[in-house]
Amino acid sequence: MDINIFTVFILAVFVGVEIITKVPPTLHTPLMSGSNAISGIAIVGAIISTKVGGELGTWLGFVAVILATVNVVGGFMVTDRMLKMFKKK
Amino acid sequence: MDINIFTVFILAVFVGVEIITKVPPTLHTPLMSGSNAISGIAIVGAIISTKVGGELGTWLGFVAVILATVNVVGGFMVTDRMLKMFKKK
Amino acid sequence: MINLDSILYVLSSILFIIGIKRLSHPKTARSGNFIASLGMLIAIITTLVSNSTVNLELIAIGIIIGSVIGAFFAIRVEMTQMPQMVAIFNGFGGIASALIAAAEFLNPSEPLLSFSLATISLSVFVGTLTFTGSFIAFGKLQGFISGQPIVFFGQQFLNAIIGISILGLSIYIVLDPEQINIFYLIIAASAIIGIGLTIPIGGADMPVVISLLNSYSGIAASSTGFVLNNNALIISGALVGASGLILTNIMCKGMNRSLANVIFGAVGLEQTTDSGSETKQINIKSYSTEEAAMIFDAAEKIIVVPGYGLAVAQAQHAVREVAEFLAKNGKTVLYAIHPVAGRMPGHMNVLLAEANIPYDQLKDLDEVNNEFEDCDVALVLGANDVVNPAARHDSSSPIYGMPILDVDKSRTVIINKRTMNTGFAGVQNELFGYDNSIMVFGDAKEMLQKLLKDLKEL
Amino acid sequence: MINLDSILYVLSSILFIIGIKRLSHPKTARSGNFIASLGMLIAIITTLVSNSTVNLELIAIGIIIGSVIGAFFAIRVEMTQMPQMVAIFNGFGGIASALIAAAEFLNPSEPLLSFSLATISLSVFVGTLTFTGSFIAFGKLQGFISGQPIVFFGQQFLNAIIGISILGLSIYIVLDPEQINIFYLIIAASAIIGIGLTIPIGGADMPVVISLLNSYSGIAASSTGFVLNNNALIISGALVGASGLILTNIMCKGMNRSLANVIFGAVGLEQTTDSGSETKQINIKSYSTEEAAMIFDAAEKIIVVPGYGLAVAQAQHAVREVAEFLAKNGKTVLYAIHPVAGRMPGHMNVLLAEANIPYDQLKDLDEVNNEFEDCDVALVLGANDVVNPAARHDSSSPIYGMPILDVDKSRTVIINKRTMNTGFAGVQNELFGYDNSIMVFGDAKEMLQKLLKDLKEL
Amino acid sequence: MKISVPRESVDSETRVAVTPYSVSELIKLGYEVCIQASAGDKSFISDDLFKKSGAKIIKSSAELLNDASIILKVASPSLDEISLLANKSVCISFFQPTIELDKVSAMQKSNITGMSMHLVPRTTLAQKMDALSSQANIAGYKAVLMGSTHMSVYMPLLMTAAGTIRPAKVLILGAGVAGLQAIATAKRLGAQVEAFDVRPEVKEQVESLGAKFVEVSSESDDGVGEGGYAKETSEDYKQKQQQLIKEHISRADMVITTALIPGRKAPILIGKDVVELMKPGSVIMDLAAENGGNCEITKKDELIIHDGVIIDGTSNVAATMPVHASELYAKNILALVKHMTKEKNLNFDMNDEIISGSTFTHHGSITHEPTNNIMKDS
Amino acid sequence: MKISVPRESVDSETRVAVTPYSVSELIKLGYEVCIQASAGDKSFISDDLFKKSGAKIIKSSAELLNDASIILKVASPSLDEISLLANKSVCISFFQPTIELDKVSAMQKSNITGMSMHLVPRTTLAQKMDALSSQANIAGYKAVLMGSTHMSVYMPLLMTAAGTIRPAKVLILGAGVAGLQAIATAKRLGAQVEAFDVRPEVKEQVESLGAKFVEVSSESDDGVGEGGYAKETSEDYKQKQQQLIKEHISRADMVITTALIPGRKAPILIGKDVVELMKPGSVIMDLAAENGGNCEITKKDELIIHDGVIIDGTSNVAATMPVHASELYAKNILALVKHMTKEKNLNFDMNDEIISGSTFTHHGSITHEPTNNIMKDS
Ligand SMILES: NC(=O)c1ccc[n+]([C@@H]2O[C@H](COP(=O)([O-])OP(=O)(O)OC[C@H]3O[C@@H](n4cnc5c(N)ncnc54)[C@H](OP(=O)(O)O)[C@@H]3O)[C@@H](O)[C@H]2O)c1
Ligand SMILES: NC(=O)c1ccc[n+]([C@@H]2O[C@H](COP(=O)([O-])OP(=O)(O)OC[C@H]3O[C@@H](n4cnc5c(N)ncnc54)[C@H](OP(=O)(O)O)[C@@H]3O)[C@@H](O)[C@H]2O)c1
Ligand SMILES: NC(=O)c1ccc[n+]([C@@H]2O[C@H](COP(=O)([O-])OP(=O)(O)OC[C@H]3O[C@@H](n4cnc5c(N)ncnc54)[C@H](O)[C@@H]3O)[C@@H](O)[C@H]2O)c1
Ligand SMILES: NC(=O)c1ccc[n+]([C@@H]2O[C@H](COP(=O)([O-])OP(=O)(O)OC[C@H]3O[C@@H](n4cnc5c(N)ncnc54)[C@H](O)[C@@H]3O)[C@@H](O)[C@H]2O)c1
Repeated sequence: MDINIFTVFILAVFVGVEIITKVPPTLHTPLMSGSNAISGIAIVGAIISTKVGGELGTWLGFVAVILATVNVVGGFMVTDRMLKMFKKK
Repeated sequence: MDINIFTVFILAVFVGVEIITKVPPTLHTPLMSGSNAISGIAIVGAIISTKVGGELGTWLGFVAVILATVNVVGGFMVTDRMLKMFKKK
Repeated sequence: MINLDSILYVLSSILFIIGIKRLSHPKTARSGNFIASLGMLIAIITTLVSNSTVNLELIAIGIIIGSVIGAFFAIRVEMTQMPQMVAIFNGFGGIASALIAAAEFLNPSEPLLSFSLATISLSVFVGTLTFTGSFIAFGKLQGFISGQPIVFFGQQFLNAIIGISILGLSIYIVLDPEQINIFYLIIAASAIIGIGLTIPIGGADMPVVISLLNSYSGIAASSTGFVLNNNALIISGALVGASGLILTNIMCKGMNRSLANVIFGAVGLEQTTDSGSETKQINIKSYSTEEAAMIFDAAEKIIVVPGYGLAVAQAQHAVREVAEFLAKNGKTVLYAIHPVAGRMPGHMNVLLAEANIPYDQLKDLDEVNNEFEDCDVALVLGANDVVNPAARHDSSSPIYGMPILDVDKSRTVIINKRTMNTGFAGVQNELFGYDNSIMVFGDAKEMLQKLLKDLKEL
Repeated sequence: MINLDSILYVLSSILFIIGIKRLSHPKTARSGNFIASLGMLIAIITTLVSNSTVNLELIAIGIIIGSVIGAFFAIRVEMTQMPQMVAIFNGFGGIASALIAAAEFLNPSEPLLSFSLATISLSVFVGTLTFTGSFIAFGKLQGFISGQPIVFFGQQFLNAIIGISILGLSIYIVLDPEQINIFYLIIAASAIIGIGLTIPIGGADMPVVISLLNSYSGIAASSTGFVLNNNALIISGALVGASGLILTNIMCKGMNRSLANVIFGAVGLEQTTDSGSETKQINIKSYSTEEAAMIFDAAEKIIVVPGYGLAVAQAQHAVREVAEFLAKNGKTVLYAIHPVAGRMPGHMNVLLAEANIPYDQLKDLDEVNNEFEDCDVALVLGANDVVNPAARHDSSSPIYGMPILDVDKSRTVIINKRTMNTGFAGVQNELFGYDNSIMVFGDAKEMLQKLLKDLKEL
Repeated sequence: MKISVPRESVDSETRVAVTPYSVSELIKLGYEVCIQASAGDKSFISDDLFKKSGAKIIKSSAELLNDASIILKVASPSLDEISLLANKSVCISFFQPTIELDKVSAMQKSNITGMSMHLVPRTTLAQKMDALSSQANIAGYKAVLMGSTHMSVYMPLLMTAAGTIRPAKVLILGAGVAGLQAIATAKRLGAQVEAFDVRPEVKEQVESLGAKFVEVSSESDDGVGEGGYAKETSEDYKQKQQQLIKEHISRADMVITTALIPGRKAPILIGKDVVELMKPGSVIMDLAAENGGNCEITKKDELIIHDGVIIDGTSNVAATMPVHASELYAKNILALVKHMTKEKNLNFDMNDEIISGSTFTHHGSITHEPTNNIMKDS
Repeated sequence: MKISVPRESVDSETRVAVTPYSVSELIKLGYEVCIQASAGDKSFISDDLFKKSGAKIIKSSAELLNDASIILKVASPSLDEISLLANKSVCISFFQPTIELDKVSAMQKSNITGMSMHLVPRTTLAQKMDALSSQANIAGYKAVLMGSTHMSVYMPLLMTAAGTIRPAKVLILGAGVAGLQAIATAKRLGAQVEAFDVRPEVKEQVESLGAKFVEVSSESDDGVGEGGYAKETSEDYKQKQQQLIKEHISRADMVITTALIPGRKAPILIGKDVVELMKPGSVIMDLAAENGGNCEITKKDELIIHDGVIIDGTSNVAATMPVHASELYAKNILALVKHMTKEKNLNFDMNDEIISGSTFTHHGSITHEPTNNIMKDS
């Protein structure tokens, strides 16, 4: 493994830590939900793993794609619904 | 150039942007001075460039080492003095 | 030299960063969510384009199925059930990471190095834990499982044992990757620990747990990124992992608990304070001003009930400042003046007049008592006897028969006093133990000043 | 696989991040500076150890010389001269980057790729610009050069021309690296533009400029990092570049100016407002409440001078809140009551009593007038005639002979009123144009509320 | 059942025991209400207004009283009035049974139930009927206004073109209901207010109104005997306290004394010698004048100037604010009558704490212990 | 040079033109100060105190006045006093030259320089000498206290066990110095205060004290004639205004009128009919009683009850607060004398705006135009 990949990780952690300072309580849930959708980035891995040689790997990848997609699509949509409601009020 | 080096740069910029949110006016100058000392990191480059083959490069590197050291040493010391004064008050 | 897909991955990471940042400000939140989803789209397209050997058909089917399921639930779920929905989605994300790592383990594209094996174990462990934990959270919120904390003797010890076992098994796997059974054992143990860590936590704390699990799923994604040597996964996973942890911390602080308290379970039990009185013990909930501020934030109609304690604290100006701030934010604020509040006739009038509180905001008992029913928050400041419901129904009470302010009829009653001591009449006040009552202890002036600060920081 | 020096570089970057973060909080600032210097030490040692072929002797000599010079100046410089010292240090840092890039260009360790050539040009450009710009800043602050903005016709145009030429020359160099003269031309042009961008800026704005140049030297270091393919330089440079820009922005906001305004020169001219009066024109300085808040932050003794405008604004409670906040922060706060302030005898007393301001803080003219001399800030709120120095010396003034509050004797006078209109006596007030006077326009109540907010946010 | 309200016979009594509002409420309770002609005049309530609210206006006292079940009054009934009252009737007024012994005997003999608003127990439930509080509150408020009218100086701090006026110093002795309201009112006017009371728990209440409580501070302990054995003897402490109060009195521009204990002689808080220490032009408002005064020099219902000090002995201060005084008193009385009424009928239950507590004669016997004791002694 | 201060001859005048402080200052200016025995008594300043400050106490008026260069008084000098004054002496007091024509003549004939505190120009520089302001301020303050003592209701809002007391409504007519201070004082006591004045610029000042300014709101324009030609005739507007004020008066618990213009008959602001609209028990404090009163019924220095409304015509309200009234007046006088003094000598410079403005007779001629005009007319 390249050292830079590690550097990248560390810096990303710092960005993650610094990025959030104050969040009004009303936004706690939407923010959680939104970043949950982002954690659906696993879909990228899922897509890649469908190419993994064996059958088993491919099928696992397939299931992972479905689940990750649920996470991504559902996550962003639910977040948007929450925030819409928020606006109305 | 590796893409990761570029990623690293981008992430570092983000960290730099996020790291500072609110600074009380009294700390403006010390913070500026302190981060100026950090920009003396050029000393690392200066050290490396003393090994650059030719005479000219080495001498340029030597001058760079001196100047960067002034920046680093002077910078940190002056910052500390400012902050000490700050404390007393 | 610089390949396009890497740049696009970095771009999507940047969009995630911007998205999360905007999500944490009310005005920009919706656009933040949109930007983040854009980042996701870019990441997916980049992956599809740059990995020519993937099974496109299968992926298309998977994405369609996933999208339909995700969209269906996202649209149909009721507002009140959103937290559990998020929990489920999060569980899916976590298990997806675990599956990818498993796939890589079971069908490695190239011989696995120790480092990869270690990260695979981590992915599987965290991903599975997230999955089961999220489902317990979902169950608790949805009512499938009791919302009460499930606690038993030696629970923490058991969790520790399982955790250590997983560590041991992971080391084993790294050293001997052929032991598939061990691998399955890791999965099973991770699933169990996910459950074990979640069940002791009460329903009220679930949002914090979900946030924590969300952070975990980020970690899972990031470690999967190490397995696949993919920057997009590493950065985004790290982002979510780190920011999720911070958010969890903020949420904990909002509830005046430490993160450790949540992680290591057995929280969520309501604080029980000895009333110090002879007869009855009442269970009270003690809140911080931050929490109180949040309750005010959600309220529309607020009735302030001043009592002798407000005068003792000389908090008349402080209460005006708070009330003015709330009114400026569009809330209705009234003052309910009990005829014998304080220690002399008209004590509260003198006090509030000094702070220049307009006469038309002051309501006497008759005017105000049926206002409590549609009142969101009754803020009782250093009053005690005049809001004691025993006066209405407990004929043995020395204050039985005195007309009181019916604060208990409002949605939430926030009571500020310094201690659990009694008032002038020397009787304990059962109101403090009511379900809709919340105590905020402290000197009235100091408490109001803190409250104002917290209200402004919301 | 993972080499130690890279880890150490990352470690030093982390220390820099922590250092900067701590530097931005008063309590942790000193430790932050220490942590950052530790990071620097680690980076230097790592470099020395991992680059076995460097000229250790030369480096040792260089470091010793540099340390002595740096330490000497750091210790000997007077407190008031620190900003210019920082400017010089910063210039040295910038030129060091430029020299390194130049060394790489003149004696490349391996054949230079276009990318390297581009980054070398960038390093040289930014580094040199920082150097000359910093020296101009130093000169202005030290008084070697006039602190007045030096502006001439077509200045911006000239700067643009030079900038574009540098870009052109850089492209030329990338395409044809053999053209050493072009390289020298870039250096010369960069030096000139550094001067060109700095001279039009007034002495008062120099801190902002230094902060900006500091950010530039970070960029120079970072691009040098790309030249040398060194993570430590890239990360730290980017950090300083980005955070420096943010700091510059914060400083600009504090002075109510935009960054563009500073970068593109010709700022620093004092705002001139037409007094609207018949005879004299007075130049006033109009400040925001944020700036006023900073002035209060540095003050120890504050005298509040209320006038009729305070009553009109009904700002009695607001002024008490501000005064209480200041007093809580350890400052001395007094109220100076002029005998005829307001529109009836005792008007101010009635007003301030309503806000419960303790009698012992109210001083009448005789008691307070010699207090102004050692007063840091006199805060004049909606008073006008009673602080008009013309009453002391201008025998033609209709108020000549009336005793006034000598607010002009205090270090700074902050005057709040809504407009430049006159007071009861209908005469313009020369105080507003005094050097130590600052106007903060707006309704007294609103202004005080904003001020309180800003004070709390400091 | 008939409730009768005679015109007050004492000339200085401006109050009346009912108002149009309370009349209509009493009627709702099932009573017939009769009011003597011009009973409300001094409280600016005309007979017409009473009539409109449903009362019957009766001219003659005899006609009014002889068949009344309940008689409502402010001041205690005169012997003449008592002689007109019917057997078993209930008469409610401000009555001081331990002092007005002859009237007690008369009522006892005529088998009249005598109730006094002075005796209403000060329990939570009885607060509505606490006429002592409602009237003392007026007294405290009004005392400040009257006193400040007597004063030859401003109350508040004023900084004017003709010089700075220092705020007046007002000292309140006795911080019961009247004292607390006096504190609040003097504070409102901008004076520097201090107060003292023998009950130490009152300190917090005084401070809750923003005034200073006068007390021997531990700093003034002379510094001697710090070893622990210095705990002051109670006598020593009291003397110091006396001294301290004397000092504060002599510096005050106005002193308001409120230590009035119904049925007993008021304690002397300000001796003649202390009055003579005071500045000429300063004022003493003695709210205990009714029972002899807290100041040695006070004469009931007289304005005395002694050595330049103005001493106001107005005894019935509440009566100077008849509209609100009557309104509040009538509400107190109404609450008491309501309490004694069950299903449109008088339910005089001597087991009830409030009723028995307020009663001093009932069924021909004296039910008030202290009065009984005094009667026996004499 | 000798400054003499006679004892005030008007019995109700409690003030005195000097205080021990001002005496010592006058002496510093180079004057000899003589004070008639017991001149300060009513302001609680004993002859002893005056003596200590350096004044000479003189018993006989003749001895005091016949060689005095400056005579300081509060009320205008009586004809007897004038007859005792020396040629060319300067006499300062509250003098209404347009009304007290006989005294003006006497002074003119005796070649006495007459100065009136009423005439001190209201310029910035003269603020220190502005006795009108310092005394009007007391009047405004005291009027509220006296009025509230007359009132039979509370001023503030009070929510008590015996019911809620609504705050009193106080209306101030004329918001000059006295009116503004009255507003402030009534506000302090917790009343709902409204004010009216003919000068529109006063609105801001009234509001700066937290009170409401009574004015015809544009909303009450009946809605007719919105086309633009609806601009109300001044007459129409005035009538509406009159009507509005009438309504406000009839609702008020206390009205304080302050439209007193020195030297002229006070305008009638409250007619008899309007008084009769008022609630019984309400109060009118007429601060213009001196010059006839702003209320039609007012009688100078009498307390009248008309149709249940109490009308207080106390004319010299400032005199009811002698200590501070004298202190402030003495400071005003001192400032004026200081202004007229140069190098320890009287420097009567008729080119000085303040001096000439305040003077009505000088060197045997009448220097006050309005007085001159009236003299000529009669
Ligand atoms: N209005 C009258 O005329 C009058 C006259 C005499 C008696 N009373 C009686 O007084 C009572 C009045 O009722 P109330 O509800 O106003 O008062 P209360 O029942 O006496 O209760 C006051 C409460 O305020 C709290 N407190 C005291 N200081 C405080 C501070 N600095 N900050 C926050 N809280 C503080 C006390 O609790 P902690 O100690 O725990 O803080 C206390 O329980 C009634 O029982 C009434 O009958 C009234
Ligand atoms: N005290 C007395 O007895 C008495 C009586 C009569 C006259 N006077 C005279 O009144 C004057 C008193 O002096 P002063 O300095 O108190 O008042 P001033 O000279 O009248 O000045 C008041 C200033 O307040 C400003 N202002 C008005 N409303 C404001 C608001 N809402 N927020 C902020 N500023 C506001 C006005 O400027 P903008 O309009 O620009 O905001 C005005 O210049 C003297 O000339 C005195 O002689 C006094
Ligand atoms: N239960 C209730 O709700 C209720 C209602 C009204 C009053 N109260 C209480 O009743 C008590 C008496 O009130 P009150 O107004 O009738 O009092 P009061 O008129 O009987 O006496 C006035 C005050 O004078 C004080 N005093 C007596 N002798 C004194 C001395 N020598 N020096 C100084 N002070 C002296 C007393 O302590 C009292 O505070 C108070 O505690 C009051 O709070 C209770
Ligand atoms: N230069 C100074 O510093 C200074 C000092 C004191 C007073 N003044 C000014 O002098 C002016 C007069 O003050 P004053 O107290 O002597 O006033 P005043 O006693 O002469 O009159 C009192 C008020 O009554 C008002 N008034 C007259 N007729 C009225 C009517 N028909 N209806 C309603 N209101 C009526 C007047 O406008 C005035 O405001 C004020 O503007 C005051 O601010 C200035």
